Amino acid sequence: MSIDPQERAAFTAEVKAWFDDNAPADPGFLLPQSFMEVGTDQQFEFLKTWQRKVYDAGYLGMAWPKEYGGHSKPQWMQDIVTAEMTKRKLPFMVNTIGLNWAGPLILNMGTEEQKKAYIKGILTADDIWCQGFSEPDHGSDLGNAQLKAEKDGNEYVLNGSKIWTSLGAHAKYMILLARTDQEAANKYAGLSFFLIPMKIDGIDPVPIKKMTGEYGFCQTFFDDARIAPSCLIGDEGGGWQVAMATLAFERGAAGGQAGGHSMNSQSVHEVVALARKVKRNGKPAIDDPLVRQQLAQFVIDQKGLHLNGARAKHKPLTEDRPAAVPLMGKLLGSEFQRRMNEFAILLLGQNANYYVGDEDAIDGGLWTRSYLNSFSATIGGGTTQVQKNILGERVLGLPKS
Amino acid sequence: MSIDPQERAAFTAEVKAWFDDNAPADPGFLLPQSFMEVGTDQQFEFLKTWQRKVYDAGYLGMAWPKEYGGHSKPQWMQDIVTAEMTKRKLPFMVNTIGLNWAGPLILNMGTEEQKKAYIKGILTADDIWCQGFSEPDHGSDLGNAQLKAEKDGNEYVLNGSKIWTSLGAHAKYMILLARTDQEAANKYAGLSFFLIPMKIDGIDPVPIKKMTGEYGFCQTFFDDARIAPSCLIGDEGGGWQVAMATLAFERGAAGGQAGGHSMNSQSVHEVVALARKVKRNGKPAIDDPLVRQQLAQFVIDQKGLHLNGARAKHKPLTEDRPAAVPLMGKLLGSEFQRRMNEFAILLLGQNANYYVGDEDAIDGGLWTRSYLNSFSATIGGGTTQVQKNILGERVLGLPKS
Amino acid sequence: MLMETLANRNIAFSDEQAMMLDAAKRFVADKSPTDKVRALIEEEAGFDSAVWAECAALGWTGMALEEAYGGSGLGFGALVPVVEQMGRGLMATPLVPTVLAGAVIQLAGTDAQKTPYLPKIAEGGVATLALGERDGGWGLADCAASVTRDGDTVKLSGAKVLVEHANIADVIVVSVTLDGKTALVLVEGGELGDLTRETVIDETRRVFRFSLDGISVPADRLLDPAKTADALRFIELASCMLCAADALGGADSCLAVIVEYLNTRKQFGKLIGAYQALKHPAAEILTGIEQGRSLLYHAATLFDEDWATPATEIAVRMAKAAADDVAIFAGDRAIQFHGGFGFTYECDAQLYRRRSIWNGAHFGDAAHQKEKLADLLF
Amino acid sequence: MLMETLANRNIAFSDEQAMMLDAAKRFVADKSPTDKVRALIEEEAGFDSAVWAECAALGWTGMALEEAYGGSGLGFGALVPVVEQMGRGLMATPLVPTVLAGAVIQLAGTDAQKTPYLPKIAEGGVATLALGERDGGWGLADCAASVTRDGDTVKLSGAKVLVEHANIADVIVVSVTLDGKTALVLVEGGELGDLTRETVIDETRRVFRFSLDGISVPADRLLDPAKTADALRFIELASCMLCAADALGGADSCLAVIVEYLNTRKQFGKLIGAYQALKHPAAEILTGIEQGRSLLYHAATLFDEDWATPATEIAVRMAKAAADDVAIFAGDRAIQFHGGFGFTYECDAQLYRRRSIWNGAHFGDAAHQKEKLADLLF
Repeated sequence: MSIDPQERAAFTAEVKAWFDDNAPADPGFLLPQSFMEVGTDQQFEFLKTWQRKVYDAGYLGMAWPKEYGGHSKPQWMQDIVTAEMTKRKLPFMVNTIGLNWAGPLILNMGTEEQKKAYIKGILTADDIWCQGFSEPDHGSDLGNAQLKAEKDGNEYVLNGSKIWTSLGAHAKYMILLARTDQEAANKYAGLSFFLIPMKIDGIDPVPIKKMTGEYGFCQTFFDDARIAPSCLIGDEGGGWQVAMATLAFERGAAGGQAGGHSMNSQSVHEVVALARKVKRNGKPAIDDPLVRQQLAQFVIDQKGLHLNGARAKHKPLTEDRPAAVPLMGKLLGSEFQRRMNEFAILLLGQNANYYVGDEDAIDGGLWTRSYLNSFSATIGGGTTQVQKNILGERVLGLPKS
Repeated sequence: MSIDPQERAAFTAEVKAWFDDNAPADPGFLLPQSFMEVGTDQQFEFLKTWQRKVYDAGYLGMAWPKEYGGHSKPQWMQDIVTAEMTKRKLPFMVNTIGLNWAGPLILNMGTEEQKKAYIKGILTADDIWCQGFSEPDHGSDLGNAQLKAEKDGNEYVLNGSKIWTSLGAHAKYMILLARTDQEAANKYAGLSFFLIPMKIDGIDPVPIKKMTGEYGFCQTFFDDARIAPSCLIGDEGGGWQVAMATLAFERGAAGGQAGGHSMNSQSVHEVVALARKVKRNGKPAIDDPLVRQQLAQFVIDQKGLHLNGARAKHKPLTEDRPAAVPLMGKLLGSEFQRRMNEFAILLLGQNANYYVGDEDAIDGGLWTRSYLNSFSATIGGGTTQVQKNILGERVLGLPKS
Repeated sequence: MLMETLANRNIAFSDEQAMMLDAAKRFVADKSPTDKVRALIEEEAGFDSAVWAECAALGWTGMALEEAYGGSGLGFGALVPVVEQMGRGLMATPLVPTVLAGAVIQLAGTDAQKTPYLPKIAEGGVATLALGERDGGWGLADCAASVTRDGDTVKLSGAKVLVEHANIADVIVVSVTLDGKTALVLVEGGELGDLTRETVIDETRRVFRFSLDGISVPADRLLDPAKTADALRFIELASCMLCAADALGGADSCLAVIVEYLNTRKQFGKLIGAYQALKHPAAEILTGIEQGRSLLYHAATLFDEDWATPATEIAVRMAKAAADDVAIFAGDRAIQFHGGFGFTYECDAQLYRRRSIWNGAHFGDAAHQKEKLADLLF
Repeated sequence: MLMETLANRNIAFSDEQAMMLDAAKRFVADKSPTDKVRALIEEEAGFDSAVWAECAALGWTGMALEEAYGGSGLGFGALVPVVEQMGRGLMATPLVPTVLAGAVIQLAGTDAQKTPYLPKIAEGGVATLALGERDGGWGLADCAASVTRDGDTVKLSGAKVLVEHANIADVIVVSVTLDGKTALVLVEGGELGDLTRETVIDETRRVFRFSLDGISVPADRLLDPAKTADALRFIELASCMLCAADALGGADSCLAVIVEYLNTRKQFGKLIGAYQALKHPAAEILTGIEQGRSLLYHAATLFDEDWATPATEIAVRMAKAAADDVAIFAGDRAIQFHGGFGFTYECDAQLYRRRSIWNGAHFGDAAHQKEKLADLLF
């Protein structure tokens, strides 16, 4: 795909100008860094307004079809917008599940009615989506989902519970993995995938207090909640395939298709800035050889993470183990964030005692909160330990644990 | 046991004086640091002569009975001698298996004939002992030993092989764990323990070249070797119990009973001395903050190792987990040596390229050799990985892997 | 110093200390179960004053005080097993700041100062230290807060932060600069102005900042200037030792929480404790705690022989470094190994991880201790 | 510099390079199976001259040389995949010192120097660098060896160590001090006196020390003094990059050796690869290699854009640091995971661990690279 450089430059300039003018001011409270961390209505409303503003400017869902609410523009334009938002660390697009999971899924597999019903609301953030995959007793074992969807007359009746439903209390819809067949030949074959409304009787999202002291997730209880058969997407019994496809959207070509970044992770340059600001033994921490050594390592780690994707574009450079780079990104990225934020806490010295809410907390307590939140990625979506199994087994061919 | 301080002081002075006068001079070649590393006849003869000299001076087997070759003196005297040898890093007592395993076993469980036949030769180093426990296919799984000892008329016939027989080529005797009953109810019940001669037909110790490039172990092949029934110690079928008792001698109260230290491990102060001697960025390595930090950690580690035993003497300080300190010593000590020697290699800088035998190798190449040899302890006697299982299962009560 | 350090394997532990350890273990288990800890977090006071009175009755506040002042003269090191148990139970009391303040007044106070304050402490009055400053590192000297003489009084100015239990302390030992040197001055609770409760990572703590501006106290509230350097050094070492005790106690119950979960939770059909990816780090936490306790009780032994020697400083810093390292590791792994549950406030893992941040950030983290050790040893 | 560094994600890899990589992979697999590596260790020459001739025929010795001198002008970075494959196969050849010497002569030599030496190198003549000194660190300046002018000749004195293949080199680039500055001078193989073969940890190497005393060469053998600083910098960065390539190749086959054993060996009734205590470190080695390769090919890309920029230095040092770390870890774990067999000379684990010591100890270990990186970045 060749893009006219002039057109590209002109569009980039336009985007930069728009963000120069429209980037939101500091709201005066510590914003969340991802959709999993939205703990207050104040944060939610701020983020929703911001997504709407970006959409209204024509900068979200640019490559999605016009007839459903998109703009039918080329993907490269959206990518420029997304990159600019990421670079500026602007607030993320709060309807993350909608934009990255539900939306691509519906556009890919949904009926015309579903596309018409759901896509625009995803983009405008009027219709917030959440996901119902994990269950309390089967953390890393997604295929073992036990929430029941039993046929009763013309409806499915849902019973059980889902956990880690981010934005559960704000969501209008959920993508749900549920068990329609208790006796299926294997655990995967009994699963089906649904697009369900949240605001109906028998569905109750209960906020979970995170170890950060904030909210952001729910446990969602289902007690004889009844949904229409049209909520099914894909075949009954084909839910595992739909779920895997949905996860693949996030990682694959469709990932970020809708645009708008979904997370503001810490970058090593921010830790370096912190090390310049704080002192160790009376001198800027950045002058401490131990700190320098560790920071250099983090630069190497972050650079390596970024370069893996660039290398993977050259087939001869990954052909020995083509699955390695795609399968290791989550492990390395999440552990990198955990370790780097943990180190940042040490840089704070005595000030590490202060936490979010204290006027003396450096950067508002961001570093400690980021460290604690970093576990959402080292645990969620398959723990670090499971990721290492996957690499050992699928990439290296070692026997199952 | 109260010892007269004056008597103790007088004896200590006598010992110091003797070692001042008799400590062997540098032989001009790099000595091994344990009996597992004796690679040349030159090294062996030097060590044997040294053990004999210590014995002749009355400083070995001091607490063992006079009638078998000992000196029937109090154990505290032997302990003073041993401590002095260790402190001076004098060459170790080469007949290590005899002094620490076979000797205590024979004194504890042997017949009068066996005591008369074996003990004195152990002390004089005239009769070198080796051990036949591990087998090539069952590294960490001692109870699974498969070497056969089959009754044939009045004799046992041995077939199979043992591995890691240190000093195998020099040994006159071996303590052997062999399978006398193929059909026993469980794998342990089929094992018996023997004291066997090495210099008979059908026993062939073949030296194994170690990754250091040196020798020190054999694989010992048994091909219809015939031994007398009097070689049995303990009951037929009771070999596992005898083996466990033998291992316990080494660790327990009888350990070091015979005296003479058996290994010259590296101490952190020697690494500190190395760091003073070598340069990093043109300055003594000891001035480098990263080196200092790491060395401080090693001091903490070594100190902790030493203090664990001192703490274990106070029951209230270990009563929550009394098995922890005894079970973790091997793991921590062996990994400490590996890590510290590995770090020492880094300290060598460009000179790390030189190895034992090169005139420019710092300390004769000791550090790299020590690092490589350190794996004998992280692997032998239950690998580090097995040790962690043991701690997790036996001390913490976690389920089996 | 290195060879002496390596040679010294002294750990003394008397029957009396063993009884104290045992009593503390039972007391803390009884009075500070986790649900109680969580309930106290929600309360403004942050601790249970009835339990605190019992602590005093058990003699803990007076352990390091001389008998003349109502103490038992057992020595400061004797507090180690008590504080270790409190760490185990995440128990909130004003014990640590109180005994530190008491010991400092005993060390560097005049008789006129000891007589009123120390017996009160022995009886369970709360005392504390005001050392922290807004821009402060871990060094106790070079305070921006200061006093100036004004006849028979001294006028304080500046501000102090991270002062535990300042709201209820009878007496506060405040570090200030006087004529270019660091001084310690006693301020009574009633003399303080407004206090602001600080939001700290360890929610079991009650910590305050306040301004010193406008406070004047009699000049004889200054601790003996000749003994101030000693007192500051004592504070640093004694605090490090008690931080290490608290951290190791916390790490120990954190390990218990991990083991409990690993023996309960199943994934992919097996108890998760059977997986070496969890079992082996648990074993590493175990060995870290065990080594740490050996170093800690060695430090306590040397501290009671003579707290002021370099050997004691070395032993204390080793214990602090080892304790911080294992407490941080244990807390971090506890969160991870609890999976999704570990991510919730409800899981106890966070309590231990937060406490390990607190202990690490007080009086120098592990890297800082190792730097100091290197200077002492090499 | 930090922001620029983080933003640059450039990896270029041409079809030509891909072909070269593929050819090298097959060639090395064919010519350097492990039994061949072990057989060569026992031989005095240490490498197979027929294989070396084939390397030259494949164009490897001329890849970084201009076409005018018989090279292909592909650029120095193009050597990276070749050297990586050689590391994989633990292949012994004089390639690395030869191409380094060639590139240095091309960079800082006069026409009169390039003309005789470079075409020979392109054809497979051996060249090498004599940089090491007995008391030497990793810095290439400040040589104790020196030259003094004596009319049209220069007289050398001092000694050099760790010179690869000095016994067969046609030409040796020797670092010396001249008038207080570092200079590079060309010495021909026939001009050397006695050579002593050194005993080095990586037994696949052939390395020598020799005295320079008594050697005189024409003064026009000095490389251009105006370009010497550049040449030294080039040597350091190019060497680091090739060390990284070799180390990563070695780590990669070390991982293959580990995986092979973990899929073969049983203990306690299970294939040992099923144990997470072995599987997870294997996965960590994998990710270390993968990240390292990304950094390496980025470095190679920048090197061929302009080797002399700070961005290239940063990229090269990152690759070297990452490569050393993973190669050391892989070799160390390979020994451990092979159990008793790992302790034997027969097990290939030691070959990789020894090589990782060599690579680490050349031109600065990982910690040294990170120090330099910090200075460049922060």
